[in-house]
Amino acid sequence: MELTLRGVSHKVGAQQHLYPMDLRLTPNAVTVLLGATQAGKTTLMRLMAGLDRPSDGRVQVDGTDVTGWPVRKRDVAMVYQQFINYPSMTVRDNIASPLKLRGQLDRAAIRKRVDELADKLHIEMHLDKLPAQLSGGQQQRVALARALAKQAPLMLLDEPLVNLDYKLREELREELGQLFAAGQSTVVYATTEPAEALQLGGYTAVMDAGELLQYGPTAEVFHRPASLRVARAFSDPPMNLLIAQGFGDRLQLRPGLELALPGQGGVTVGVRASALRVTQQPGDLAIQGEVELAEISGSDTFVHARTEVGELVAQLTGVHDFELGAPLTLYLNAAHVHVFDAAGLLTRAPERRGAC
Amino acid sequence: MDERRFRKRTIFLIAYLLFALLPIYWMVNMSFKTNEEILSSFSLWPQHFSLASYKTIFTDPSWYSGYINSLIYVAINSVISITVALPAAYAFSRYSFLGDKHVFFWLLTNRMTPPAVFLLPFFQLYTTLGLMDTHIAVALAHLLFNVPLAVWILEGFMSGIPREIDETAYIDGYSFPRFFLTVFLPLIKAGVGVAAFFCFMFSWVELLLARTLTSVDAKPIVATMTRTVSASGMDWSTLAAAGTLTIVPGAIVIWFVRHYIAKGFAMGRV
Amino acid sequence: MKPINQKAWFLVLPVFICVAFSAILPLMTVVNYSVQDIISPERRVFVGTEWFAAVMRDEELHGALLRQLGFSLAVLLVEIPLGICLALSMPAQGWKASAVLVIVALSLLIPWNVVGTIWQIYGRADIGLLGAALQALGVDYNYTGDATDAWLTVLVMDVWHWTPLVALLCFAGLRSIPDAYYQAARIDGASKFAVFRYIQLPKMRGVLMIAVLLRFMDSFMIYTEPFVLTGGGPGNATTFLSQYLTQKAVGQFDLGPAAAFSLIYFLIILLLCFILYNWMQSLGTQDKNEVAHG
Amino acid sequence: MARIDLDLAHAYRPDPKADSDYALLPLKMSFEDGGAYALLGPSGCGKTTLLNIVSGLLRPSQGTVTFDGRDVTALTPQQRNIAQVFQFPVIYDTMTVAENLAFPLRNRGVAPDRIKARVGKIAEMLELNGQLNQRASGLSADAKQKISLGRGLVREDVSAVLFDEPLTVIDPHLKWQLRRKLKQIHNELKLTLIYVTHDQVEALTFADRIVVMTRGRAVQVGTAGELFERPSHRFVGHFIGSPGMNFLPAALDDRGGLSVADQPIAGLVDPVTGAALSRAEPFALGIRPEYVEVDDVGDGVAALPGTITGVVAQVQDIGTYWLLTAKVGPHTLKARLSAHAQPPGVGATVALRVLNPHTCFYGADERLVAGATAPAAPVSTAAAVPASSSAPEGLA
Repeated sequence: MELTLRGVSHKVGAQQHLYPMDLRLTPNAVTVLLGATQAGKTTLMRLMAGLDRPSDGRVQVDGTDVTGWPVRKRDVAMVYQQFINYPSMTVRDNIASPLKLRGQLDRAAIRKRVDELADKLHIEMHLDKLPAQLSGGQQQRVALARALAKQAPLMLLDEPLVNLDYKLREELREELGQLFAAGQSTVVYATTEPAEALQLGGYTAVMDAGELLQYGPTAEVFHRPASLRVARAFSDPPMNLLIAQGFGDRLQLRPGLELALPGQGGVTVGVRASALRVTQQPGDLAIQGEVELAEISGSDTFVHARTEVGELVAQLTGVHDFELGAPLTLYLNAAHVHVFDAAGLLTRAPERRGAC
Repeated sequence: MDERRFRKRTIFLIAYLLFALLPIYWMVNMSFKTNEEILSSFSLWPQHFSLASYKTIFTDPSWYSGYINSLIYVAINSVISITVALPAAYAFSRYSFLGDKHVFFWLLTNRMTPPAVFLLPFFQLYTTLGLMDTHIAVALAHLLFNVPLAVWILEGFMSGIPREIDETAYIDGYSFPRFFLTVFLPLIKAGVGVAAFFCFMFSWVELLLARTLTSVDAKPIVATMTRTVSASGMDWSTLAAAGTLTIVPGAIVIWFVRHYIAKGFAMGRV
Repeated sequence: MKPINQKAWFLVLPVFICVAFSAILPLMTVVNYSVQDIISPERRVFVGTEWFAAVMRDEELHGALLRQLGFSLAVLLVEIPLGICLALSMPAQGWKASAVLVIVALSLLIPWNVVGTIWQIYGRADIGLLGAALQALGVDYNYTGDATDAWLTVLVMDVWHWTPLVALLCFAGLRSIPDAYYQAARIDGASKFAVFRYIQLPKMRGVLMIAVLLRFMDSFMIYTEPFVLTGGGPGNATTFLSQYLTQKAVGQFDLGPAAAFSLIYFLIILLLCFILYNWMQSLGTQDKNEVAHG
Repeated sequence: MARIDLDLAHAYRPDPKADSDYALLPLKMSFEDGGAYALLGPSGCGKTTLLNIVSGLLRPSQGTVTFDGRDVTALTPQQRNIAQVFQFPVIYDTMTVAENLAFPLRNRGVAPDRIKARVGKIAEMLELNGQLNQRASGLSADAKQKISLGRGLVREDVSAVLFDEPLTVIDPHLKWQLRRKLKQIHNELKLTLIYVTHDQVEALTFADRIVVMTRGRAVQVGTAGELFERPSHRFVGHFIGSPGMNFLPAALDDRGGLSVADQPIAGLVDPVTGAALSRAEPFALGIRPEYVEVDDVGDGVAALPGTITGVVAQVQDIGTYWLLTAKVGPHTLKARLSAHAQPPGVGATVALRVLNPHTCFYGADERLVAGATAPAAPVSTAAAVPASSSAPEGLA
């Protein structure tokens, strides 16, 4: 199934929620809508599903124009943020409801299909309970099972994991990856976390304040962000941005601190937190600073340091303890740096080895 | 400090409960006395217990027909009000449309209009329509007050249900009527119960319209009771018995909706 | 944000028809009567605003209006605070809560004329508990004879009849306060009054508005209870607007002034309702965004 | 400020027998005065119950709670003089920010000028001084949470400040600013802070010492470094770190040779660990993805000591690193490669070095028996004694 948006934009009252955009979703793949809250992810997703009608522009499915169609006629499945199930029905009836309504399968086939899905999502022991009796994670699994039951060509998930526990989120994210890989429908997954986009892989559409900034394979968009805005939207912790002056064959961050990179005039040097290291390697640029705060996130430590070129955040693998105010030298290899021109467009990105 | 405040609160509560129950108790007490005993002696408890007045009510057709008539038009009114109010409340709760605010306010003003204002026009209207002295007349007249109330309460309860449930149902392929009946209604059972309780409450207690629009066939109990007031010599005992019997349906209905009473009164706004 | 959908009008149509049938049609007849002098069914003379002018000048009406306003204000001043105190003293949950709820709500379900009858019996000196008790205490109390006694009895009857509505509304408002607020207040060492003043009252603002709206409107159109208890007497001490209007319309059958007065009465209600409703909406939206993540 | 000692349990039923009757299994623990502690665990693990017992909102069914040696088990939160920040902002709507902050002091009858000074100081610290006269109800969620915190901080004699998942309703991109503010305040005021959360990022960042809990039991208490390097229980290894620790079944043959996932491992286990591992019962080898070294398997390349071979099932580009999922027989093993390394192709067989100073070994009772000889982060002075109850281990 191929979903295409032609010049779609959406205005609610005086407010422009979505600026005109063209987007062709790669069929049968996972597309992640990445952007901060209020970036327009949910609005765009509701237009794709047909829950709302765009102010103008066309929504096409496999070439046919479905812009005005009521959502009942569109064959879509959707999972919401706050685990939406039919409270008055048991888990089994919840999952079976789209199949019963479609009426193609007889009772036994539906029962078999429901049991199969329940096993796949580890909720087979809850089939005869009411959704309210389940935990948050289990309720979301029921909503997922119902969406998968439809085997709709287009499946939409609006930040499905945001209300779950940290560790449960990690497990479900991995399960979702496997479920999408096995399925043959086009999946659209909205999230605010860059890590989720990277882990789900597939394609990523970066959005900011109602604009579609860039669309492409996830690793490609991450490693070669088209502009400063994309880089900012697609990095957690925020990318370090340093003002530099280009003198032909070298970029000067500060008198005495230069990178052997081509560039002319005022540029912005983008350094990802993972590019900064505390161990020196040949050809590195050393930046002196002192520790302001150390944050431990999962298996990494983010060190916030006040340095001679301003505030920097470095990402170190494993758990490290730093005394507040302790002196710290950060090392940077010129090859691992992004460079953006005065207009904020990418002019140079670190070369990439390995499967793209 | 906690005990003293607790005792102060319970004293106030008990005092109010006494204030609320004493008048009712006094009427019930009188309903078991004969007229002679009422007028002759003054006692907190009926000396010789008599069910005479209850017997008269249950045998005299002019009395018990009053109850039946009341129950009939109250039932008709409640059913019509709820069936009509459900779709409208759904529209107000789920969509915004041209003039929705004004219509909602207009409904509210109808609920607040004194029955007296419409006394004359209803009288004229129903005579021309030939509907005078029928249950339908009273039921329709009470619609003016019960429908706005039902819409207001149901809209409050419906707004408590997340809109995503409707969308999920439409996505799954439910048509609106099937969704409304099989998915949505079970979710607002409480709301429907409370709205029915309010419709019952209003039309069961209203006197002015009920008395004016009926004469014989559909005369409700509330009307028959005022008749005894003007009768020669006060038949207190039967009056008290009739009054006690009008409280019974109310008590039963309250018992069924006791969990949602508070929420219902706040029009589901809470 | 609710989506715009004009098709929703089809859902509202049945309500519109029902209420229009029993509201707009009669209103037209009232307007029709209020501008004519109906001498006999055949002869009708257009008199324009004469009836309105007559009604405006009618001294008796002024008296009834003043008594009505006085009564409604007294009702609010007594029932709102009493309702709040009752709500605060009611048990929160368990069987006690259900029992108290049923007893308190009982008076709301008694037909209005039965309420009148109850108090008619209750207040009489010869056969009524209250009458006899007051007489035993040496208070000369006679609600059929003395004007102030009558007015007070009607007020106490209305308080007895409708305070539970205010109490149940406030009770519902209190129920919506999350337990965390009370824990925070205990931790901050707030006194009982401070808890009431800064947590309970602000949270009850929404339902209190509904209570004021309902109680003022309902008391403004009271008819049955005073009619059964005192018949509007002694003299016209307890004749309020509705009773005055009914006497004019059904009693003396002079349709013109009755229709004109009905219109004025309806416009007063419309105005008061508009003011209170908008005030409630502005408070409602303020509460709504606060409770959004409560 | 107070040192809090807990020696208690909390049961749903009066006569608890099995583990499941306990909301909180018997535990003995103490919170140092001025320390920042986190209660970390999945939903329903009893962390909020423990917090409510410390705050006094809940009385434990058995045992005592002492503040600086004084038994406060029966005292109310007010008498224990604690402060609490709740999951959603709890503020007095009709008051301004300044009145909100002054409220606890006014209730204690503190002199007005003293109140003003104190409120000014705390508002400054919370960067609320610009909004002191605004109505509290109109502010954003994170500002309201600061006010809620401020109400605790204004009281000079507050014994401890408790947080019940305070960042739940805060926008994701504002969360780390509030986390940083909490850490700065802790450094300045040296208050005893206890923070409940299910999010390990908040726990590991905010607290000096973290209590990991599951199913009503405090499984381990330690610094972020200890939890990461030496998880004393399989659950802690799984729960801390993203993705969590790999576990592979292992066995020791009578000659002392180690085999992992039925593959004999070249090289000997160091004597200390070897002695601790039992010959008879099966045990498990735990290694974090960050510490698994991946090398190509070539015929010319000698088998490195401590490696097993596996087949690459999946390679994911997580941007800041490569995540490799390898299959070792029926078991899966995750490994992390640096972003600049050249990852092997899917289907290639690779050598996975799982035996190094960071390796841990877990007995059948899922508790750490040996290993992790690498020096963990400097261990701070007072070590809290984790629960060592005899109740049967019923861990999923």
